[in-house]
Amino acid sequence: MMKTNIVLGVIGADCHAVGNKVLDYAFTQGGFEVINIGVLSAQEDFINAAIETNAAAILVSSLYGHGEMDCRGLREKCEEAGLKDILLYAGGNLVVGKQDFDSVKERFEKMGFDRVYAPGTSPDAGIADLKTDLAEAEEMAHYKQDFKKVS
Amino acid sequence: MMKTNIVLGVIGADCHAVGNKVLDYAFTQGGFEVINIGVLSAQEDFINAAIETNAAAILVSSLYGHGEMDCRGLREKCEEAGLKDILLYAGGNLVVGKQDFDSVKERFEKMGFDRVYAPGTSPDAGIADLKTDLAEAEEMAHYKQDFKKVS
Amino acid sequence: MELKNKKLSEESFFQERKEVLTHWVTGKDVDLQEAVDYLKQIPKHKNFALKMRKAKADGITLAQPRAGVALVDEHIKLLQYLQNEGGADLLPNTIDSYTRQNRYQEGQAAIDESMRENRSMLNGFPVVNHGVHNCRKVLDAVELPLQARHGTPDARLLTEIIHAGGWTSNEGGGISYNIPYAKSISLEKTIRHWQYCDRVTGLYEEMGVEINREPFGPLTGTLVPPSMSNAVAIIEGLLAAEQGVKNLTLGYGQCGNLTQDVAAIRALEEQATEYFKEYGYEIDLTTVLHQWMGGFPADEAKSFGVISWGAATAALAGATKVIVKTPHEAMGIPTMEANAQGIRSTKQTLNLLKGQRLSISKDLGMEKELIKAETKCILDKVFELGNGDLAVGAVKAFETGVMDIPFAPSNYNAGKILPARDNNGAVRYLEFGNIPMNKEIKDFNNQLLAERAKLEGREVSFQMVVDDIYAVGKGTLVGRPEIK
Amino acid sequence: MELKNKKLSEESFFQERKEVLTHWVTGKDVDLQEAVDYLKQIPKHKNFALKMRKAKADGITLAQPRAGVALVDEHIKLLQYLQNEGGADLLPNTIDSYTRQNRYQEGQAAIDESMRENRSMLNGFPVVNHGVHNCRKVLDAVELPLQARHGTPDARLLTEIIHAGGWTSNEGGGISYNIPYAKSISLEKTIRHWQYCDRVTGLYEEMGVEINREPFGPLTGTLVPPSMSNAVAIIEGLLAAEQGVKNLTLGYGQCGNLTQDVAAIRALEEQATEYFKEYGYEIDLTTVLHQWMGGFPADEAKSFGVISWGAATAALAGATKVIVKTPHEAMGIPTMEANAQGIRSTKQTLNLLKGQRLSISKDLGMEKELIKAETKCILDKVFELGNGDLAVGAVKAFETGVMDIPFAPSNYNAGKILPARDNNGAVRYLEFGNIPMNKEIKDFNNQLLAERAKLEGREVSFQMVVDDIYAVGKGTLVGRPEIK
Repeated sequence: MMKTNIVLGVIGADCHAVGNKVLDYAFTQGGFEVINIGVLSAQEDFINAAIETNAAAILVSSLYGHGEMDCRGLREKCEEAGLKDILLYAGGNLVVGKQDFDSVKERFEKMGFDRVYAPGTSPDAGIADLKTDLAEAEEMAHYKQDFKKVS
Repeated sequence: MMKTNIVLGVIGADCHAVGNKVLDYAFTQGGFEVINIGVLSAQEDFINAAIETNAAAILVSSLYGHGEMDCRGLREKCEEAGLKDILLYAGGNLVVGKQDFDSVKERFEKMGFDRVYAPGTSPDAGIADLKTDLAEAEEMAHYKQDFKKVS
Repeated sequence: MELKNKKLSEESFFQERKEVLTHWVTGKDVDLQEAVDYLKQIPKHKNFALKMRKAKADGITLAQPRAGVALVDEHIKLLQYLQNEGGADLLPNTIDSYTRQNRYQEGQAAIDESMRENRSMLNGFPVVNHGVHNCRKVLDAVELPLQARHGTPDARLLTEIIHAGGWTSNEGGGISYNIPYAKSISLEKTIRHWQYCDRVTGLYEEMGVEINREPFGPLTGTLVPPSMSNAVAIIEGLLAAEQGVKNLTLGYGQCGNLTQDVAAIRALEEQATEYFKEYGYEIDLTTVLHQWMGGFPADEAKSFGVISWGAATAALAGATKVIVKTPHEAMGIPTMEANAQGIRSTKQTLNLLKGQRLSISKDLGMEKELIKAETKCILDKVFELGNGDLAVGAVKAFETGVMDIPFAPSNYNAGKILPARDNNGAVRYLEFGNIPMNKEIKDFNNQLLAERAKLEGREVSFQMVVDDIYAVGKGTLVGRPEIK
Repeated sequence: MELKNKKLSEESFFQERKEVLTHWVTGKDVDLQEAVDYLKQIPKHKNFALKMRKAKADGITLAQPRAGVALVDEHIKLLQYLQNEGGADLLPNTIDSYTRQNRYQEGQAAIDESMRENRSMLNGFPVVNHGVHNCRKVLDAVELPLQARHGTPDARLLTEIIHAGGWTSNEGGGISYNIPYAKSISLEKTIRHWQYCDRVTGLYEEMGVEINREPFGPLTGTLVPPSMSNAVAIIEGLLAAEQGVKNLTLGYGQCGNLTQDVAAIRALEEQATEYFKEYGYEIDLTTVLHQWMGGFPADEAKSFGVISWGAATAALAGATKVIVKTPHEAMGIPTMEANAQGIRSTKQTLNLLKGQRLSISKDLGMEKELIKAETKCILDKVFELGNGDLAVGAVKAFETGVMDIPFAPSNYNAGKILPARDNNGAVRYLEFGNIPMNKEIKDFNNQLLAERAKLEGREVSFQMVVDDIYAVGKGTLVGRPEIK
């Protein structure tokens, strides 16, 4: 079976590389083909890499507190670039200061992210979620196809 | 001038001796004649010592949290024993647990204590207060005497 | 009866026991054989002696808090919290001060008032009032070994009740629970009482139940020179061993200078081992370091600094156990949340330092030899005073000021010695009183304090001692004069 | 222009300077002579270089937090709080990430949004946007020396502004603010940029104003073997000295094993001194230890344990300064209250340990010699690659992987080496990549890691490294496999 491609990177002016290297290792071990665009990556870098590799998901990390500003509009730009239904995950220290995580999560979900992770989440949680989400997406795709056949 | 006698001790089943020894040293240095009845002292021990030495004040320490129970009724027993107007001071960790000091102070003042000290108060504060209180008491005594002469 | 360091005879012990069990109504529930059967079936992980032995073998340091409240259910809630939220390795039952003075009637009144007022009016768990079945109830409710920590000169009934109740460790000793905790009880009496307590432990050992015993190391907890507390610990260890105690934890209260603290713990372990060997006792020996027992800063963040440094010292010394303080220390008895915080910061430090030990250096070696030499000066004289009998010697040593604990409340303590810190914060003898140190040792102590006095531009005096007592609470180790 | 480790000529410096000051509108307010006059009249107690020198002479360790927010008045409030409530000895101005990338336009947008939203949308103080007069406003509002702490590959304009603004210390360096902070900026470029920054400092020195410079010691802050970070620190120190820097603080990030950390700080100070002497530079050298830079526990009590242990390590090592973490570390940027708590627990620990040093032992001596030998292997090769020119050598060393920093984001870093902890928690080389260590050193590192692998019953692998990265956050130093 061909491996699923996913794009991994640290967004904005953020240069935290340690977690990025660990996520790369963990998702590769988890069975994914990781396209790691590294730190200091613009929204366009994520989108271009996803188009080039026909990726099923974009995993955005942000550790330095500017994540909220850096991630705004990413979903819309994906849509414009034709990346419909691509999974968007975000995780790390997404905002400046100690804020209630639930409200941070809500803000990111409103911005179009499918999954939002608190600081300190194990990579395993993300891997499990990604497998679930991809299976669901596939099922949905089959269902749509079946529906076409019938109709 | 003769030194003023004061009675010093740790009340109840309390055996904390370090502060007692430091207070003894400090009040002696401060110019008082300290009658130190030591730790594990009953209310009666304080009163007997005060009567025997014609003391102007009783300084009660309690470090172990049972002070509230141990000090109840001390003022009344002093009155019964004829120690009218004797100054009563209390200080230390007077109650079990972290409680608002203002409410502790209020409870002890209601019990008839003239001064109540929070944990960590310097002996110097007590010495200064005692000098003020004794001067006031003396003035009041003069005033009463003068009043007698006039009337 | 004449005091002697000799195992109590079966006859005299059981005769005394009959009377002891009548001291309070709960005494009648103690049945030795039933207790042994009960103790034999409690799970191994709840046995204090086994857990201490294993920790030593594994080279790790266990963390134990202090805690106790008036009512059983509240006490259980507290211990469960410290176990689950604090991550404690061992649990205490701190006993209230009325029980420590055998004032069970007053304890009962306070229990009743605690129920009415719905807050603990006691500074600990009144275990004699609660009795055997409540001890067992507490043990059933937790998954860790239990110890009684108190300060009771006459702990005979308490000892009977806690062990029958499944608590497998008891803190105390004839000297360490008298001189710092009592005013007018003779040492002869308390040493005799603690022979009884140790004999109870010995009996359990002989009947196949391991029980841990821990003499109280820090004494008055205030600037006690290590050689004096080590001398007490070794004497109490030997007295306990004679009564049949097999699993022993000797303690020391952190003074604050790393080299001295590590030297003290290691000197204690090595020297005690030598004495046990010399007198033919086979002992499972472990050590405990008490985090700083003196005044604490009122600020919680600063308190965490003091607590963590105590944890680091215990780990670097290689102590088997550390007794944990809390960020509420300056305010008196802590909330259970603050208590758990103290354990968590301690455990984090212990885990970071797992396997790390302070390596032997010239300084450390010298300090260790100094402590041993000072301790030996004291112990030699104690044996001499007792004509070879340690119990008699100890009583006479306190009478003559050969042993003397600074800031102790007891009338049976000479109170002639004074301690103070040197420029590095190590605790030295400022006044030797009647302690029989040799000239070399005296000169060395004097020299170090003279150096400090010179640096501070003042005379060596009691003010220096007072400044040292309050120094840690104000943020430093050495109490320097304020610069005006 | 060709890169060379040679003091920039006056002509080329001032030509470059003209252009640098146009990078953002606030550049026009920098007037060197006016700045020198201003700096000469600021009170001595606000000069960073003087305070560091005095601390070293007094044998004490100073505490400095990290802190910075978007708006000037809020930033002042924050610094005043850390000064008054935290008791900081030195104050930082942590610069935001847009400024670090010279993205002043985005910084301006975030300042505007911060004003509208009334919360800081930046992770630091955007000093270039705020300009010289706001730097002075900050200095006027506090009573401590100020430093800029950032991570800016091209910090030329920033350096001009902060020093003219009265901040008397600047963190950074051509390697340490590139490899861990940039992705695709060549080392040649950043070394050249930092020669400019160092030359600015040198000019001030020549005009009679002392300025402190601090290369960034911890690099990626994650399992960096001490010899690699010491090699970077010594190279940056030598490069700075060539440009006229006189007051230098070399840094190191705590790894967690006490022996290794103390050895690293002492090896750094001793070896740097030797190199400065060899190359004829007279330097006022001081050291800084960064409290644990890796993952923190989420729990605040546990974090205090980590923080205090860092403080203790700095004191025992004899570092001149310690950079302080906060109990909010795991959650990102701390509140000012949490920041002050971190300082207070640090200061309490430093005060308790004042004057206490880790004594030299066999272990400590060996570890120090090992670090020096490893560092020398690296530096010898760097000089060789540059034909004696350190700037050229450094660029070639990173090209060839002779120097290589674990977990760095830069494309100019080989990324071939891997670190892991040995059984005592000391950081060792698991993969050497192209680092030119001699066989003895390689064998020793391999042996220590093989011992760990054996104890854990697994192979030496990247999983071991991952486990070590997350270990402290989970409460331990060494990332042992979970027992199933």
